[in-house]
Amino acid sequence: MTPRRIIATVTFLAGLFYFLEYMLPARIAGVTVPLSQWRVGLGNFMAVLGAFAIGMGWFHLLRGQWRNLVTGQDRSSSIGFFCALAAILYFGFRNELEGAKAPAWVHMGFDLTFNYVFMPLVATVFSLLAFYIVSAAYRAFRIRTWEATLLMGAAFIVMLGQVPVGGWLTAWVPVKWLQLPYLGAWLLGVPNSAAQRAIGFGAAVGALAISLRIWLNLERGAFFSTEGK
Amino acid sequence: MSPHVWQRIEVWVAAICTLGIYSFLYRENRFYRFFEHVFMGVAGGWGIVTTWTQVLRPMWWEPMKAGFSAVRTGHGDPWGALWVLALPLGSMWYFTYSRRYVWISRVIFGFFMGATAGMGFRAFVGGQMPQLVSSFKPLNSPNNVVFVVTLVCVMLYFFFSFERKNAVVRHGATVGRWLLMVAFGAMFGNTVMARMSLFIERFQFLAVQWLGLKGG
Amino acid sequence: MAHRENTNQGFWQRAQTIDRRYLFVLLVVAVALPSFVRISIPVHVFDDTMGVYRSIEGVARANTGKRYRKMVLVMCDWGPGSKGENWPQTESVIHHMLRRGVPFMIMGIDTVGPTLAEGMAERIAPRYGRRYGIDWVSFGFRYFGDPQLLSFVKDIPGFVQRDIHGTPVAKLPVMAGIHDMSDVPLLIDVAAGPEVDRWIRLAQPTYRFKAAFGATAVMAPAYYPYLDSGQLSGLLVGMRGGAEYEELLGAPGQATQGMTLQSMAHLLVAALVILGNIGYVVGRRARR
Amino acid sequence: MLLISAAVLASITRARRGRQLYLRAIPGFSAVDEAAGRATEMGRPVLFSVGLGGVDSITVLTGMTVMQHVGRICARMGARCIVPIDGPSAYPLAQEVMREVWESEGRPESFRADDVKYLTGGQFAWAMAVMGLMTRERVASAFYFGYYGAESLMLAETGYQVGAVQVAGTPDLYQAPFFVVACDYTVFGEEFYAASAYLSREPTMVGSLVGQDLGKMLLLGIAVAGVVLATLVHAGLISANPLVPLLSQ
Repeated sequence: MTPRRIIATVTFLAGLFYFLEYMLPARIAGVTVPLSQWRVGLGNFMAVLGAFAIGMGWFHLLRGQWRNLVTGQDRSSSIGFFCALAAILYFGFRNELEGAKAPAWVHMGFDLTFNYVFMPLVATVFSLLAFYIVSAAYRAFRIRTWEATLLMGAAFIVMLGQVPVGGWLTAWVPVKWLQLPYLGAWLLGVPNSAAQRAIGFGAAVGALAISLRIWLNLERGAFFSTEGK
Repeated sequence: MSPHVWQRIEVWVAAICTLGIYSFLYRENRFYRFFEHVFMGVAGGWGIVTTWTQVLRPMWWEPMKAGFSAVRTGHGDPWGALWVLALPLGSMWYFTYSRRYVWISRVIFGFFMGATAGMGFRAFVGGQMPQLVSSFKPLNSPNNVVFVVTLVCVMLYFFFSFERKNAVVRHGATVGRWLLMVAFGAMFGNTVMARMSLFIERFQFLAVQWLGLKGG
Repeated sequence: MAHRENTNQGFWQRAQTIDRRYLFVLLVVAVALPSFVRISIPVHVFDDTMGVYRSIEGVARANTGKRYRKMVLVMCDWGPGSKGENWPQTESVIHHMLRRGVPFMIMGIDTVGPTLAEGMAERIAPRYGRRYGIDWVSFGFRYFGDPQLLSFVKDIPGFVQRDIHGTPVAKLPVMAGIHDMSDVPLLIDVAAGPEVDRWIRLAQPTYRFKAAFGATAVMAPAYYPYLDSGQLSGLLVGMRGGAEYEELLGAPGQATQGMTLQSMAHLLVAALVILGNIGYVVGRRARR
Repeated sequence: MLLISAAVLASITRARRGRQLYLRAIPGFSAVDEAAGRATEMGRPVLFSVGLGGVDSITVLTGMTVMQHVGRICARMGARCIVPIDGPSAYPLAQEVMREVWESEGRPESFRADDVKYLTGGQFAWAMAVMGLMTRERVASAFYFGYYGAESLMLAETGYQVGAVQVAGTPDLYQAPFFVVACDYTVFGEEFYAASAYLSREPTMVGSLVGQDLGKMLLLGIAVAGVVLATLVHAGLISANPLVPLLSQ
């Protein structure tokens, strides 16, 4: 068998399991179909195999950082990288594996690196979006074209409708559904919901087609054309 | 060191990290770059820790160890020892670095993609059928009319393979694009709140926990 | 006069191109303002939030007088990144269930969410005389791909085996009578991502449980169709959902306070967009 | 589902037999070449990101098809193309693809292997590193083709800040609004998959796209029929009885 065949066969069999597991009834002519019972084991097996992939890329990352450290180009950053990595590995493993048995300073170290370095960094980077969304809205929401105007109008209504101040601003409007919170909820609930659903149908059909192409080894492209060289 | 002092140090460290990232809003600088790399270090390291403690150890290492001890002592379930096979299989990923044996890594990629594809069928039926059925709305209210019109027009926009000769199709698709813009606007407006709440959380941290101001 | 008009246009021109850094400073000011000036605006409770509330009430009613109480599954699939939104949501639903004596289990695909949720329950439980293991249980972080999900719904005790403290399921009174997902009439997924999708797609058609979703405001719009089709019976939208739930419980907290700051920030964005557009219109007229 | 699958397979077979199938133009897609060319004039690099995910993710693979196309233009014009990778497993493949591109353009000597960078997996750590990279390298154009989470706007705003022309493509609709607002050209939803079919003209992909259209037509037809029936039932013109089992399924 050529490598290409092997790959195609493995792909097909993996897909076939889940396909049959879904399509076949639990019992055929009095015989129990065991596929569903194997599902748990296979799930664990895949989780383990997936976890083995973690080492990929690390080699390149470490090599790059090491080079910076040695050549002195941007050395302080690389020092930061290695210190942070070492700290989280040391404290993380000891804290997770030893649990309550670990000495107090390990817990303190873990608390610092996890709750007071990692968490704030994640939260802060994410929160940069608050600033970017302001500048993006300010810059892009202009009544330049009809499409831009529609986009802006909808965004404006929903944005104000979501906060108490929107309700407060338009509480005087006699027709209830013209008040901002209701209008905003309507935009989200009716046109947005319908558009999402339409997109969802398209994307689902697309996903189905891709599943089919992969399963039956019809796919071509960057990954597949270089197969088995 | 008293817990209180340590707590203060921790809050200070967190505050410096926070401000380090925010300095990027002014412009790219060394301070930011430092925290950028610290972040890469902790995030990557934590990924390694959780992979071992949450996945590999409980699902692979422990059953395998139990299996081997069962083989040795004759007590328990020896089948766990078979997990040792996961090691050569898992190492197949790494053949992707060899230009000659790259196909070996493709086998495992294929396995994962095949499984994902197989699950795709279940997902399609389970996810889309209720959506389709609930689209059967009687045209008895303005909301339902808008809903159905939007659904049809947006779907028309996403047809790629035939020329839009028919006026209904052509205009329908154009209206579809407009309606998409409305939907995008609604999503954007909706997101403003989410993003602000992230910043507000950070702000409350800096103001209350770090500087000790009383929140409003 | 002519001179005056020129400066006017200069102003509007500039209003179109404010440096982003000034915008950032304005945002900080807007958010900081309510810390110094007292502003309060009433919270309006929307139907999507009510749906979650009603679902929990429904479980409470169905459990009355039963020997084996059915449970609610609370998936805490969120981490530090969406804490501002997901924390108040989780806290509110847990508060509600503890108050009404609805048993629940905590689990999550993130390490952080379940840990924090457990802390919330520990804190609130004594107020209503509820106890761990009898009224609620936590299974902590679990790796949850599609295959794992499918095995969980089929055999809950078999999948979880032990709680976070290492106690076997058989020794947890709250788990008595819980076999598979049909013993769990309600799933509440509080998440930063689209995890609830998988429950709806893969498990709901078979086990017919109700599903409620504590979503970030970003994810929420995509889920209105599910609300409409009944696949979701309730939706908490970001911090607003949390604030409304706090209102329903009569226990204003972090989210209610946060919403005031939100209002200020939103007003700022609105003002900036209007300013930019006036500048744009004036500029276009001048060019003609 | 089986009908849709059949339609897709039939169209693929048809396309592979050499039938020329029609594909409509995707607005703004010609901008790809233009944006890639711009970098050369300015003497600054191009950034191409395939988004989050490893090589088992279909969007990454689709993104790489577009990357091949952009890389080719860069190689031809002598511009650098920086590829920041998030998923470890996508890294070797990306490098392989780019090396091949430079080789096939006859300029293997100017290929810089280091321009395909692995930056730690983990959404925000990755996003932050890409933002830093974009500002330090002052990229002239930026392409985002793949699956993105919340970092979409971070990348796009940073790109705007350094004055890059930006083209985005994402199948995921949660992020489309931000790309639409902040980028110069955006393709979204199914257009993303269509885009790679459009560029590659690979019969399988084109055929599949035609099949998908048939599938969607089927769904649309069912939806419209359902609406008509529901309206008639509502108006009391027909009895709902025969429909009840259908609707409750």
